[in-house]
Amino acid sequence: MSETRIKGWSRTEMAARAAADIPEGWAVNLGIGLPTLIANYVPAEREVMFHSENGVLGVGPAPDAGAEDIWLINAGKQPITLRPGASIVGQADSFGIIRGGHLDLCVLGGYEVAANGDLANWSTGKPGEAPAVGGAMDLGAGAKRVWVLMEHTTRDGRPKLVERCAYPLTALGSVTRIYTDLAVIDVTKQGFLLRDCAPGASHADVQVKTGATLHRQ
Amino acid sequence: MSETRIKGWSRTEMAARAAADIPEGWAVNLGIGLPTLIANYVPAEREVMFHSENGVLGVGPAPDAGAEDIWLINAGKQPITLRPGASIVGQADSFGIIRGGHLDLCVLGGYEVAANGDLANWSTGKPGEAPAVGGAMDLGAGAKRVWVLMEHTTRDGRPKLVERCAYPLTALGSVTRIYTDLAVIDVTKQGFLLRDCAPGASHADVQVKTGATLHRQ
Amino acid sequence: MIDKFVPDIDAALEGIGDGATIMVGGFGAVGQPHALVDALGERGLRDLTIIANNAGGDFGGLPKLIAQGAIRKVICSYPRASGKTAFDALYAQDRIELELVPQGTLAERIRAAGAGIPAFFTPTGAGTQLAEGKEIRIINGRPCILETALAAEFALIEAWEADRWGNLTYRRTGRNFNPLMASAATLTIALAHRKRELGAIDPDAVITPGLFVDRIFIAETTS
Amino acid sequence: MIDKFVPDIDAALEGIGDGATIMVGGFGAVGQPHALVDALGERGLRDLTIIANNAGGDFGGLPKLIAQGAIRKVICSYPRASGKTAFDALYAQDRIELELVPQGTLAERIRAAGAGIPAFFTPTGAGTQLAEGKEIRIINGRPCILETALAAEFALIEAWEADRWGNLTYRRTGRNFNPLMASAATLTIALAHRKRELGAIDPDAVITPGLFVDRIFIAETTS
Repeated sequence: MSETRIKGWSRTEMAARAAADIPEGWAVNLGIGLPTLIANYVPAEREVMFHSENGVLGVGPAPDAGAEDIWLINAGKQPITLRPGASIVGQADSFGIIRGGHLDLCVLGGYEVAANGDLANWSTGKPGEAPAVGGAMDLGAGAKRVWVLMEHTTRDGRPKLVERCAYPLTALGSVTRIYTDLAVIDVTKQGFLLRDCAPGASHADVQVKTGATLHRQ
Repeated sequence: MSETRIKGWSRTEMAARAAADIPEGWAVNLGIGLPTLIANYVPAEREVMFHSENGVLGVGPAPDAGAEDIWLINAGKQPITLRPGASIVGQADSFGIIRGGHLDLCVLGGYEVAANGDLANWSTGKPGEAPAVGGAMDLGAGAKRVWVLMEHTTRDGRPKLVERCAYPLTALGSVTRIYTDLAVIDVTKQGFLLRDCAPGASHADVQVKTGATLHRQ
Repeated sequence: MIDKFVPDIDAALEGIGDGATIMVGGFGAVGQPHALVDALGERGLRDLTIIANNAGGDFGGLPKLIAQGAIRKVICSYPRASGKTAFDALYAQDRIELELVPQGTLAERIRAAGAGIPAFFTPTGAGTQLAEGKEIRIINGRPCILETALAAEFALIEAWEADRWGNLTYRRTGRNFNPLMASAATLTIALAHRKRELGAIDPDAVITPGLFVDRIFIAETTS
Repeated sequence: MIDKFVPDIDAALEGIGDGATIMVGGFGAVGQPHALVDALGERGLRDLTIIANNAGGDFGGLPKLIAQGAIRKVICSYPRASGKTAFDALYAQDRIELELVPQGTLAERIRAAGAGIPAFFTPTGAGTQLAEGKEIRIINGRPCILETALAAEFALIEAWEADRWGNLTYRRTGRNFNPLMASAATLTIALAHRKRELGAIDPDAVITPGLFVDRIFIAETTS
């Protein structure tokens, strides 16, 4: 296998790739950070109900500078707008939406995803550093589908798709799809299943950077 | 003891007697039937927040004939009005108010009350007849104080204040006071405690119609 | 474009068949979607399980459906009404099942189903006949009963305003069980009285967010 | 006449002493009653237990109270913020306790306290470190954790409108934990931005019914 340097998808391309797979009508929660970018690539005419766990259904685009409403933020504490059709609920109802399986999808960032769908994305377990979980465990356990949007490997090249998570778990067996800079991978009963590769990347290229068997369709 | 015929309080007098003991500011649920009359004897200027378990806090007086709002009923399915300051909640929140101990008082009807505060007011256990419980068990278990407003004896003269309830229980040890046609009785750790008698009735008169020891102050 | 409005009651009720488990909103007659329930009655269905607060009454809707013999089982808090009802007659003949649930427990079980809480402890009913056969645990010195979430395949609810995303408001005591049931059914069908443009309902005033609602039938009423 | 308005912040905070358990509303800075929290910080209190969603941040209010050393323990879902915070520093020195709770479980535990549900099962967190030491039960084939109600002596919350009975509305994402906390504290103290005559808030629009609220301080704001 030749060691060609594969460029892979950029962060915005990853977000756009995931956005393309979200059909109209879904209720979708986008995690803090990279997943938040997805909203930028869902055109307004394809109506998706974006949920924010602090009690919003119907998050709209970011406000113009100077037009922020101090009463409107998302889970990442960034200013937001509401789109027509938006609604506000309290925190128990917002997590009732999550835990009750009413979200068609949530897209989270990840430290590691295991071949059985286990997700680790909340703690690196560093001693002396306060852990913080937010809504990650509720989202991981509650949404109908959990997609993860993350780089395929760590900065020092270790796989983030693994046989078994080493980091503390967020949720058990809940991830159904992973979008990375290199590939789109489903998590099936058989394990990781390659669905799509970044331009120039082959199954073998992706397998070598993946810590578990990567099945082919 | 002379067998004088004691007239006792009328139903409206019983309701008025209980109403006199409700201080301003309390949140109060009045059970279906006799207890509902109590609201008529709380003057509007003594502000009491009447709760109805179908989701109202701030029930006002009955509407004039012809002025009923089809969207406004109480737990007895009678038309009601709202007073200024009223609020509407859904059924889970309404019973959260009840079960969460936020009602200062509920006043219920009763078949029997035991000396330990047990209440029986929902079923006579008649076979072939469908039982119906409504909110009685929630109210009996949830309110800060449970008062019972009922006749002192059954139509055939048997005591309704008893050592131990014979009818199926509604709630355990929750009744704190009883208003009957003959007396006002507290339920204490020692059992029934006579607080007030109807005009012409003595402790002995009330004791003879009571199925457990009636302590004196 | 998301558009949950349906043109007629047939489209609203599509897919409800024999043996279905159906929640029906309302407290007595108020907040019960009579037109939906009446239309359901015309379908000659059998063996339905109904989850509702009441089963008796002298109005149409649910009492009529019971009289039509469509219902195998009722899960409710108050099957009786003043005067004899169709439910009473069937019950006396052992032709209808009853699961009696304290009203607050009924509401909380439905809410739990909607909120993904599979079971909870409640002090309501502890020490009574309705606790028989249930797990009891003393918590903070008080006996409590373990109760489980109560879901349904369908919910028929009544709302006041609706927009095409399914956002709903309710009117006064018509709210009652309706928002809970909207959250606890696989398919939620709302009868609403006012059709609103998307964005016309203040986001703070929405009681049921649109994601809970699948179909909306606008009733032709002037009330 | 019921009148829950208080003339100043001192009257609002009366009775809060060392060692108190206090819920503070808000998600980040939004919906947090900064003026109440700041005034609490001026009292030189010690050993407080704070229940709130966040503990970090670069605004006043709770982060400032933490920096003042008033707090012994925080129960929250997200103590961190971008950049180092006073909480981080105290935590690294083992000078502040943390009970970390998943956000939905935190909300549900507070709601449970307000609604008289002593404990409930949830799938959230099953199989994770945050489930360690907790009772696990398989329900409908899924491992669930038993979680208990979380109450407090005091709640400091932020509302939008208030009337003298204590009825409250909230504004947009300022709602968050505030209505839950109002229901779960022995004494609830609200900072509100708009004083309304009794009856001026539509009964259908009230989010927190007055019986949950004990004191209301009207903030002098123009926002």
